[in-house]
Amino acid sequence: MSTPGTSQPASIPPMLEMRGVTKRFPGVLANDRVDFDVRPGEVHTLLGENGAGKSTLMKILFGLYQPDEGDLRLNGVPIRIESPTDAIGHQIGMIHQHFMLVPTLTVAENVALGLKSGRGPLTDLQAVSARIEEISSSYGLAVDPSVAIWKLSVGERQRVEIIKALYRDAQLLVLDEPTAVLTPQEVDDLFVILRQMSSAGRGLIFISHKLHEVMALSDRITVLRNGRVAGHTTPQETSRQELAQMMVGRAVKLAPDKPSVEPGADRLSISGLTVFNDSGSAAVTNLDLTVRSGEIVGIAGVSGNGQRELAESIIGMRHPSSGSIIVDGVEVAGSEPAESRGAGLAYVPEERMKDGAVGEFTVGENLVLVEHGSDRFSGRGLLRFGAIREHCRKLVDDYRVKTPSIETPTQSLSGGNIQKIILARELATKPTVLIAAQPTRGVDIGAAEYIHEQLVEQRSAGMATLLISEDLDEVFGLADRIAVMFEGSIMAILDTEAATREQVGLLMAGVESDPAPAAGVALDR
Amino acid sequence: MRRLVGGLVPLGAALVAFAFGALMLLAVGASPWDGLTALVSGAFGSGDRLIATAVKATPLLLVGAGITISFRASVVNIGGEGQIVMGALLATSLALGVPDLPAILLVPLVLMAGAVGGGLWGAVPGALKAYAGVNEILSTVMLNLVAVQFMNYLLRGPLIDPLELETGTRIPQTQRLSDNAALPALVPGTRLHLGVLVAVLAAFAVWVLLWRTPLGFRLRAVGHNPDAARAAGIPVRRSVVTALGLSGSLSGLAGAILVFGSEGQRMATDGSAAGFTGSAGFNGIVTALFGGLHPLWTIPSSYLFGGLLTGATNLQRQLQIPSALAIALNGLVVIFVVSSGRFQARIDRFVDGRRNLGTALADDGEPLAPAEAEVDSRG
Amino acid sequence: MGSFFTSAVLVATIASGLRLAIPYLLAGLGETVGQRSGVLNLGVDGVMQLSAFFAYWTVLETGSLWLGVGAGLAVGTVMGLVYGVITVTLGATQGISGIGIFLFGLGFSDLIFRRRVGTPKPIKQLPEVEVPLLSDIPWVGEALFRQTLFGYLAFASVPVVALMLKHTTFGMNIRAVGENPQAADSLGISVGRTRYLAILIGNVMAGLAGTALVLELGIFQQNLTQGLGFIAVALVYFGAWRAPGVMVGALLYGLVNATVLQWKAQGIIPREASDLASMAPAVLTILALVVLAGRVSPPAALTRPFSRH
Amino acid sequence: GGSSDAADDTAVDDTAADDGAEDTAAEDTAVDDTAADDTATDDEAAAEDDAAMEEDEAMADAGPIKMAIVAPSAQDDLAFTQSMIDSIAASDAEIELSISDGLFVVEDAAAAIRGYAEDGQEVIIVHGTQFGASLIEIAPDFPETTFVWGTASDTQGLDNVFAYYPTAEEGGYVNGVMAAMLSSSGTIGVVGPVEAGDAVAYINGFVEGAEATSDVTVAVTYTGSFSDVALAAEAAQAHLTNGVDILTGTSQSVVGAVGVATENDVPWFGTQANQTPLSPGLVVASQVYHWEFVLDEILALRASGVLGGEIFEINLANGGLVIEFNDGYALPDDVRAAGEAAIAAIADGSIDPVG
Ligand SMILES: Nc1ncnc2c1ncn2[C@@H]1O[C@H](COP(=O)(O)OP(=O)(O)OP(=O)(O)O)[C@@H](O)[C@H]1O
Ligand SMILES: Nc1ncnc2c1ncn2[C@@H]1O[C@H](COP(=O)(O)OP(=O)(O)OP(=O)(O)O)[C@@H](O)[C@H]1O
Ligand SMILES: [Mg+2]
Ligand SMILES: [Mg+2]
Repeated sequence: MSTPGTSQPASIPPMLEMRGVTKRFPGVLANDRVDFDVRPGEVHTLLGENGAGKSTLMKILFGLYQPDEGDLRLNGVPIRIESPTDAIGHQIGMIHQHFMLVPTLTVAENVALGLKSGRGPLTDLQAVSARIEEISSSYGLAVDPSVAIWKLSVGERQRVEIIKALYRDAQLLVLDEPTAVLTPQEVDDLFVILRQMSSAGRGLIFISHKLHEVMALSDRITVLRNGRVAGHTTPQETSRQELAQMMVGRAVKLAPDKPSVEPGADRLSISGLTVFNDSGSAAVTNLDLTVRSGEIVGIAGVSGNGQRELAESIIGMRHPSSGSIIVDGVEVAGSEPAESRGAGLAYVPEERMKDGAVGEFTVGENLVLVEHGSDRFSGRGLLRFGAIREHCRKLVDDYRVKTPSIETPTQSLSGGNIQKIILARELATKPTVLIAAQPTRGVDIGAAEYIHEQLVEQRSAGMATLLISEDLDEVFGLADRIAVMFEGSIMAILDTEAATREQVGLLMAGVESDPAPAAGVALDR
Repeated sequence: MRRLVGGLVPLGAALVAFAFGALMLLAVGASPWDGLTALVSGAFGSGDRLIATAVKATPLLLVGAGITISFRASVVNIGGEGQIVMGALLATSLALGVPDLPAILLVPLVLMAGAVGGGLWGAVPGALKAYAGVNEILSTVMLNLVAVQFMNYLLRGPLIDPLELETGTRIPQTQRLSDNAALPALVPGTRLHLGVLVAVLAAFAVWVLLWRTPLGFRLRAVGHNPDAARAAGIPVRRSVVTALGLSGSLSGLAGAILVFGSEGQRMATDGSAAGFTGSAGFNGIVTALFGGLHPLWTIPSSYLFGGLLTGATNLQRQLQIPSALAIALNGLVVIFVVSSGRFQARIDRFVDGRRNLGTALADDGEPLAPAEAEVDSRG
Repeated sequence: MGSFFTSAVLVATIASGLRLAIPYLLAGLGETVGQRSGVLNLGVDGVMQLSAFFAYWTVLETGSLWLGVGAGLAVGTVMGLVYGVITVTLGATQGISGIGIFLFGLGFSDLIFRRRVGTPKPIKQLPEVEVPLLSDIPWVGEALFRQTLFGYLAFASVPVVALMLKHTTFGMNIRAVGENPQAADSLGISVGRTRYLAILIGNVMAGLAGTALVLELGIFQQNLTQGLGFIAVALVYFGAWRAPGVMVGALLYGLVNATVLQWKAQGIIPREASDLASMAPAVLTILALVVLAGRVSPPAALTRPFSRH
Repeated sequence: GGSSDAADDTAVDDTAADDGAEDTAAEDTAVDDTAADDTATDDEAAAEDDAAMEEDEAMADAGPIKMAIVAPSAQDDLAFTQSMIDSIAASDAEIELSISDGLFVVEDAAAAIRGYAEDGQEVIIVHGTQFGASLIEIAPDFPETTFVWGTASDTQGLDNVFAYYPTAEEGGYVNGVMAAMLSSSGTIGVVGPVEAGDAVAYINGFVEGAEATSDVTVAVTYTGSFSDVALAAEAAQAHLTNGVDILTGTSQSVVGAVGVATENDVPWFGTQANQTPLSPGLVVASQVYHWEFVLDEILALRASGVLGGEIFEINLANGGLVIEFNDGYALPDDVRAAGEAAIAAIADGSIDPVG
């Protein structure tokens, strides 16, 4: 079936056809009569907002979910894919949004998983390793087969995922947001590999939110919105603007209006900070940074460059090995979150369901998660339900949280609303310094706009904000200064007014820039 | 609606377990119907039986209420046996030390000593988990063994009844403890003693603690999501110690009640923990589970299991069926109730779906379906 | 009366420690396999009691040791299937289901024993098998190479389990399923089937442990194991989920126990301190756990039921 | 019953209690209770009142006597509990017996005792010293019921409680004498459970007898458990390591130790029940408790209206303790003769088994 790729893929019959696929989850119609096909040798992009149903459609293709309605054809033959084994048997490969790797196993073992061994019941890792070397040299995917996965960087892990698919000779390969965790350089490298694969006649399904990538890589584009196909198009026929509109379903608003605020005193001063990650290597090295009252400092960077460890060490979730973190004159390095918060910090964590909210708790309980023990909400050993209820109702109103009631279990709300709850709770503590990590990731556009407005408003009220985001639009739209983080260090701190995306992009990739526009280049301290 | 269904599923599971119990009766050559009659009449057949069941249920309820605290905080406590023993030992020592205090002082004091003894013995694995990362399943199992040997040591040595030494019988038991420490009868002339009331009040107190106090709020937050709780400024480690400590203190209270509410009014050992506790430390887990890990539902649940135990004694008296049947039946109930979680979840989803999310009810203290009560027991 | 540090006494104490270690080792290795696949089984003790009883009963009725071993294996297999249904198919909470299995095993074995056998009649014991030549090596031979079949089986299982986990496809699948079942699933490995098999291995080995215990003693009594199965589970944590580590734990437990008994027999431990001395194995295990904790982490998916949704 | 031949000469009279009523009962085996003597007169008065009623009732239902036993271990444990069950079976009386065994939890035993009393059982045998504390609470609530408590040497001042105990040291002594003669290594091992009750008595007697016979060392280990079979086995093994060539022990846990003895071809001395079935070739002799004549006596007393208040001892002299030799073991004649001599000497009082 490996028809060689041509410049006119439209003339070739599709290798995969999905017709009228519908998938329901309790309370959600994740896919609604979706039609989708892939021809050999093409890159067909699935585009859509968070929760549009992209992953669900692909999990159906891979046999992880069964569709409620609709059918699948492979090379014109109707098929049922009951399990990943079926999918692999049909030479379908999938690189999941969250890597499907076993961290304690080696690269070779991960690749060998699920395959027949040439040595009967024993594993045949030597043969596997040899074949891995072959594949990696022909595609330029350098990786050591004998190393355990947990020791690898994110980029390397992704290479392992691709090798896994190639090893199984996948003719149809799904890549669910493969670029989310890569540097621009790594993205370029990946695209080279992907093109090489498609020109060998493989069909690729590419999933991304990033419009410039979609425009650069795709042969065809299908846009999903709320589980439905919002349109089919090609890069030649469309523009980024149009795609955005198709995704969201309405005209997209630009960055919020930002009144000019004169920054005040230093509120957060970090110096000489070194922090280790879970696997024991330095994630943040000797970092200096200052955030002033009435200022938003944006940390730009590809994820995995120490942003998480930086945020966690400021709030106290992770204890730095050296350095100082001063919040309004109080040293908080090495403190627990309770103490750091006492000094005036608040925290919107990157992973909202892991670090931000207790899913099983009600909306109300999450809204007072930080302050439930204060005199306002408890007395004589008991919670003051009257005061709590009043407070929560007000926050729900103020932040326009869409919830049936404050008694609703939080996990049944959409991501955007959960994020609003966290933000409302954090801002209600009247912090002097806010650490906001990826505050709008996975949040619908409406909620994101609202969250941005709130951050700007607090800035006017004198709060110091450290905004950590991978979304350059967000950073450029909100931050007064941009600190670019790469491999645990700040490459440079730029005045937003004077900075350009190209400059920031290069810094994110670790490329030292020429001394850029004077204003903010100097590192603080 | 969900509550109703939520209650029916474990009940159905228990019925299936009892059907297996009937099979076991057949297997040992007894009539299931006679067995059931003997069981039920032995448990609930008369006023005295009802009271005996209440007395038997008391340690189960206390341990079970304690278990709800620790499990809600996602800490597994299999150390009930040891905590009961240590609570009883401290209470006993106190009663031996100050036997002449008036009852009005001594009774509350021995109960408190029980709670303190059990609480400390629970706090140890709590601290080991929180500060040294030692898995609490293991440490509680090991501490049970240590507590038993400690009890044997004390009851054979320092605390042994001097009369036992004198007569040379050396039964490892204390002397009869001060009457001032005896738990007074609630209804004069019956065995229904103060301990039963204390246990019921304790269950209510646990409910208040978990859903009406900031401490309980923190414990539940830690139980559901320790990362989010910590990030919000809740001291997770201290909460783990507190949860196990409180859980242990209720078991310890049960230990004191076993001593001072018993007819013998003394502590004795046959060398094993079960000889003193009657396995209440394990059976309390069963009752808590059957009560949906909710302290108030644990009250009827303990009463039912207490009935199973008193009924089993009757079964043995009347039909000569070893009371081991009750232990096996307990095991089956646990297995079936826990296994029914998936059906429960399916039913819940069905019910939720029909309610269309909008009217979601999340009242405080909804019993946890066993499947939701998944406890992280990793190291 | 000889002192403890004579060669004969030392050798005998070590031999006794090895013998005591056998059930811990068999059960612990089985539990290791199960836990590596992500399934905790706290019911080991119950399975041991059931298999011990049925092995005993079979030997009593038939007079055949082999049939007894077969009965023990059969009980382990049945309980493995039962536990698989409970924890894999029905996805029930593992810790608690294990307690249920324990209570059932404790109660049911006692019930049937009392009703069907009653008097603890002795049965044939397993003969010791001497390894020719090796058993004649002074000291070492006596301690190591005069054991029952179960002794050899238990110690031989250590490398077998270790190599199985490390070098076979099945072992690799077990590790994958215990660490990241989603990943294994996405590669077409059946998480359910792998876990079923691992549980089966675990329960069969628990069954062997119970059988070994009862055939070594030649007699059955109510609660024969006295909580041995719980300690075996603890030794898995102690051994950091690795077969050699579990062996070290089992040996430690057995040897400390044997030493305490030996010292009691010789009066080295005064009778008053006898109970305190009996705490030694448990206390040592806790101390070891404190030292070891945090160094290794358990299989990431341990106790987590798997489902695609 | 085994009482007739030994009944005449074994009464150990209590100096304090010598009322006429007691005498009727005490003519054979009753031992009066020192602890109970201050209340003796009151008790007697009450007992006599009851006696009148009891006699009527006894006439009214002439069917089998309803008897129940509450015991800590299994009814066929080849040890403590079985000794009583066997004795009941051997009794002359027509008995309808209910058994609650394996009640090692005192609370559960108490519940069973009370339950039987409520069920209307006439005689309840409370077969465990540790149940005494509960008995004091229960017995007064059921004045019509006879409670029989053992092993115990006092009735706790209750007039519906009989007590019984074995002088287990006697059989221990005899076994010790024979063991010392059989031992060629000069060391003998004892596997004890918990250092309490008749276990201590037996073991102390054994040590006494052995040491009085020859220059042997007796090593005693208490495992700390009545029930841990594996531990008892390993304790026996530890003894063997130290050169022990004869073993004995007591409690239901010794079945494990007997196994070790069998495996190593080491002779075993039993107590409580006849343990020959455990090792038909190696059990030399067992001290067996024959409670049946105590039971017959108690039933007779009850029929005559005496519901309790007396204490019975079984010993070698009154035939309650019997050394049962195992014909399957080739015991040298001189050893057997020494054993028989010790029995006779203890029975006539010329040897004191506790030294
Ligand atoms: N297993 C599930 N159970 C219930 N709802 C689910 C499940 N998986 C997905 N959903 C819901 O289905 C919808 C579609 O989710 P899906 O993961 O397909 O979106 P997506 O387009 O991949 O989003 P993202 O860009 O965040 O990856 C969402 O509303 C999601 O909440
Ligand atoms: N059981 C569930 N109930 C409700 N929402 C769910 C459930 N499972 C997953 N979701 C939501 O559906 C979305 C997609 O879930 P899915 O399992 O498809 O993950 P994914 O697409 O691989 O990753 P991501 O969550 O980053 O999109 C997530 O936002 C998740 O929060
Ligand atoms: Mg997705
Ligand atoms: Mg998704």
